[in-house]
Amino acid sequence: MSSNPKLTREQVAARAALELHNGDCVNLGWGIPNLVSDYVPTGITVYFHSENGILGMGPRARAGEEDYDVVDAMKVPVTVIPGASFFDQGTAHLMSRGGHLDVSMLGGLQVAENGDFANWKIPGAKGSGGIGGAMDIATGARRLIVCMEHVTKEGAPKLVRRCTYPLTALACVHRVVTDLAVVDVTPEGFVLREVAPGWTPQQVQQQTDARLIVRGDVPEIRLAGR
Amino acid sequence: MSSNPKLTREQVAARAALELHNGDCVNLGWGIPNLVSDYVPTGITVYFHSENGILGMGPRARAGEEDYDVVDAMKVPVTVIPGASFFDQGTAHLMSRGGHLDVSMLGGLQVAENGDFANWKIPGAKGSGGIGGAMDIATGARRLIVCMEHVTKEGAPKLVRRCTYPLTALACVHRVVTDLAVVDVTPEGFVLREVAPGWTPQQVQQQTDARLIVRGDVPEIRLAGR
Amino acid sequence: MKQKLYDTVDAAVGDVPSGARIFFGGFGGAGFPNNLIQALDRQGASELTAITNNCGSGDGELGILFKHGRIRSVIASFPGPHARHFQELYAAGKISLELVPQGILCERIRAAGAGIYGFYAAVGAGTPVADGREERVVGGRRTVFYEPLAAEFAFIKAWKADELGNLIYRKTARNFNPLMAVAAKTTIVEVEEVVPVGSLDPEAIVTPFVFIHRIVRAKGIHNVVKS
Amino acid sequence: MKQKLYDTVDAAVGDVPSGARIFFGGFGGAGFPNNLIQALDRQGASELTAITNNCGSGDGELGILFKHGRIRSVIASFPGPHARHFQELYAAGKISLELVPQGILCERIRAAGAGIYGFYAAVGAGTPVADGREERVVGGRRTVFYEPLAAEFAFIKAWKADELGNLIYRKTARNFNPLMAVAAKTTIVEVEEVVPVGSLDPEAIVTPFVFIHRIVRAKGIHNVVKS
Repeated sequence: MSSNPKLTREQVAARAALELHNGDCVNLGWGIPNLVSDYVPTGITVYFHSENGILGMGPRARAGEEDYDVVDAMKVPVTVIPGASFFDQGTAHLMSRGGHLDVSMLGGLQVAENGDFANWKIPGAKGSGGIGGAMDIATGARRLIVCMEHVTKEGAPKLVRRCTYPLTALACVHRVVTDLAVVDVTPEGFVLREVAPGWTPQQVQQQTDARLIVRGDVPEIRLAGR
Repeated sequence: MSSNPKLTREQVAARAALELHNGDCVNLGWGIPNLVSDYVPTGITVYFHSENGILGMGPRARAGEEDYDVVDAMKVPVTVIPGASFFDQGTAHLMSRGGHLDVSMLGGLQVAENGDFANWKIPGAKGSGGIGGAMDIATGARRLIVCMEHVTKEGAPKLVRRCTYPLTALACVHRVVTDLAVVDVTPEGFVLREVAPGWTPQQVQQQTDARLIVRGDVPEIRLAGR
Repeated sequence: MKQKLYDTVDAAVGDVPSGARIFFGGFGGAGFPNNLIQALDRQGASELTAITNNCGSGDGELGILFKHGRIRSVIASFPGPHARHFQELYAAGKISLELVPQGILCERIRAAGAGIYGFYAAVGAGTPVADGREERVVGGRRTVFYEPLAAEFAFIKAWKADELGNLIYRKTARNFNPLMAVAAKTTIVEVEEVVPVGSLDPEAIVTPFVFIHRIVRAKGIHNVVKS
Repeated sequence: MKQKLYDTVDAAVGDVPSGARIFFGGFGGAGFPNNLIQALDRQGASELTAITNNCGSGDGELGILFKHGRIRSVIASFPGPHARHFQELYAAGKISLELVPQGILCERIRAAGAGIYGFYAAVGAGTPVADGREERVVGGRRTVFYEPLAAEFAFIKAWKADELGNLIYRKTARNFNPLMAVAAKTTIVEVEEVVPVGSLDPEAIVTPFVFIHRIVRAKGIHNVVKS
C-alpha cells in the first residue's frame, strides 16, 4: 500500500468531470456523481438530466430562492438553465432506458470485470432497500461511469471478479473512477488507465480483487478544478 | 320485403346520435358515423376524438377559414371547441385502445352474432387496402356502435352468423344501427330492438343472415333531428 | 359536461373502500396529493395497496397512512430511508413490498392505461427483480417480462384544471401524475386552481380531461423533505 | 452546445444511404416534412424502407418518392387510395407492404425509443395482422406480440425549434412526429422557425432536444389532400 493519500471524494468527482464533453446530456446518480456538476470544465455546457423530469438542470437553488416544485432526484430544490424542459417521469426514463443520454454516472458497491454492476443493496442491510432509477439508468446507459471508493470502509475490494451483491444491471459499466484509479471494462477484463498520484499499478492491484490489465506506462490521474 | 323505404344514411346517423349522452367522449369513423356529429341532440355537449390527436373536435372549417394544421381523421380541415386539447397520435390511441372513450362508432362490412367485426377489407378488392385506426378503436371500445346498411349493394346480409371477411376485431360490437333496424349483440346473439318505420321484425329477419331474437313488441325507430 | 367538481377533499375520497388499490403521484416532495392523502386518512379506509414511488417522509406525504396502519401492501421503486412509519411496519413484517425499478414502474402503469398487456425490457435482467418473471433473449440481450399495473383509484396533484378536467402541472411536480391519471378506474385530482373551460391552451394541456373523474381544489401542501 | 443547424434541406439529408430505413411523420396533410422528402428525392437514395402512416397523395408528401422508384418496402397503417404511385407499384408487385394498425404502429415506434423489447396487445387478435405472430391469452383475452420498430433516420416536421433542438408542434401537425423523434438513430427535423435557446417555455416543449440531431429551417409546404 502506498503511503500517499487516496483521492478525496471531490477529487474523484473532479476526475470524473473530465469525461464530459460540450453539449452532453448527463445523468448523475447519488454519491460521488452528485458532486461532479461542480467540476464541469470551463468553456463547455453540459445538460443534466434528472429522472423526475428535467433536462437542463442547473445548480442547487440558493437559500431563500427555493421552488419546491423544482427538485432533483435527491429531492433538493434546484434551478434550470436556458434550454431546459420539464416532462413526466416516464419520459425521463424513456431517455435513460432508451439510450438517449450521452453519459451516466452512478455510485457503486461492486463492479465486476465483465461489467456487471451492483449499487443498490448490501446483503443483510436492514430496512426495505430501494431501487429508484438506477436499474433503468444503468441498463440503458450509452456510457456508464461508476464513481466510488476503490475499497469498502472495511477494506474489501469493490472491483471484483464477479459481483456478490444483488445486481443493478448486467454488463453495463464502461469505466470506473475511484479514489485510486481509472479503470476501463473491456472484453479482456479491467484495464488500468490511470493511478492516483504516488500510487503504482502494483499497489492498486493489491486493493483490487480482479486482475488489472496493465499496458505500458500508466499515467497519474490529472486533477482538474474549475 | 316491406314496400316502405329504408332509412337514408342521414337518418341512420340521426338514430345513432341518440346513443350519445352529455359529456361523452366519442370517436366517429369513416362512412355513416362521420355524419353523426350533425345530429347531436340539442342541449348536450359531446367531445369528439380524432385519432390524429384531438379531443374536442368541432365542425368542419368554413370555406376560407381552413387551417391545414387542424384536420380530422378524414384529412378534412376542422375546428375545435372550448376545452379541446391536441396531443400526439400515440396518446390518441392510448385513449382509444385503453378504453377511455365513452362511445365509438364505426362503419361496417360485416357484424357477427358473437360481436366479431369486419370493416377494412373486402376479399378480392384491388389495391393495398389499409387498416388505419379501426383495429385500435374497435378493440378498445367501451361501447362500439356499428352504423351501416343492413345489406350490401348486391343484397347480401351484413349481420351474419360468422364473419367471412377479414376481421377488424373479435367480439367488440355492442350495437348495430342500420337502415332497417337497431340490433344489440348479446351473449345469446343478436336481439332486435327497433325496426325501420313500416318494417316488421319478420321482414328485417329476411334481410339478415343470423337469427334475430325478438322479445315482445319491437318499436319503430324514432328519428331525431337537430 | 359531466359534473366532476367536488367541494371538499373529504367528499372526493368518501367512497374509497377498504382493500382498494391506489396510485399516489409525487416525487421528492413535489406533486404529492397531500390534501387527498390526509382526507383518506380521516376517512379511515384500511387494508389499502399503495402504488407509489416512495413511502413518505416522517408523517409527510404517505407517512400518515402508514402511521395509522391504513396500508397493507406497497408496490414502489424507492420506499426511502426517511419513510419511518413504513420502515417500522416493514421491519415488523406487517406490510408487503414489491420493489419495481422506477422507469419500469412508469411503463407498467402506462401499459395498464394504454391497452398493453405486458412488455419486455432489459431492465432487471440478472437482478432480484427478475425472480419469478419470464425471461426472453432478444437479439442477444436478456429481457424480463413485466405485466401492466392498474388501480381502482389514482390520487394525483396538478397545478390547474379547467372544469372539464384538462390538467397542467407545475415543473417537476408533473412526475408520476400524468402516467397514473391514465391507468385508474377513478382518477381524483387535487389542484391549486380551477379555471373556466377554454382558458387553457389546447397545445399545452398535459392531461386531457378524458382521464379525469373528480376534481377538487385545495391549497397545495409542500412537505420539505430530506432524501 | 452541439451544432445541429443545417443551412439547407439538401445538406441535412445528404448522407442518407440507399437501403436506409426511414420514419416519415405526418398525417392527413399536416405535419409532413415535405421539404426533407423533396430533398431526399433530389439526393437520389433508393431501395429505401418507409415507415409512415400513409403513402402520399398524388405527387404530394411521399408520392414523389414512389413516383421515382426510391422506395422498396413500406410499413404503414393506411397507404391510402389516393397514393396513386404507391398503389401502381404495389399492384405491379414492385413494392412490399406490412400493414400495421395505427395505434400499434405508434406503440412499436415508441417501444424502440424507450428500451422496450416488444409488447402484447389485444389489437389484431383474430385478424390477418396476427398471422405469423406469437399469441398469448391474458386474463381470458387473446393478445398478439408486437416487436419494436426502429429506423436509421426520422424525417419529422415541427413548428419551432430552438437552436438546441427543443421542439413544439402546431395543432394536429404533431401526430406521429414526437413518437418518431425518439426512435431513430438520426432524427432530422424541418421547422418553420428557429428561435434562441431559452425562448421556448420549458413546460410547453413537446420534444426535448436530446432526441434531435439535425435542424433545418424551411417554409412549410401544405399539400391540400383528399382522403
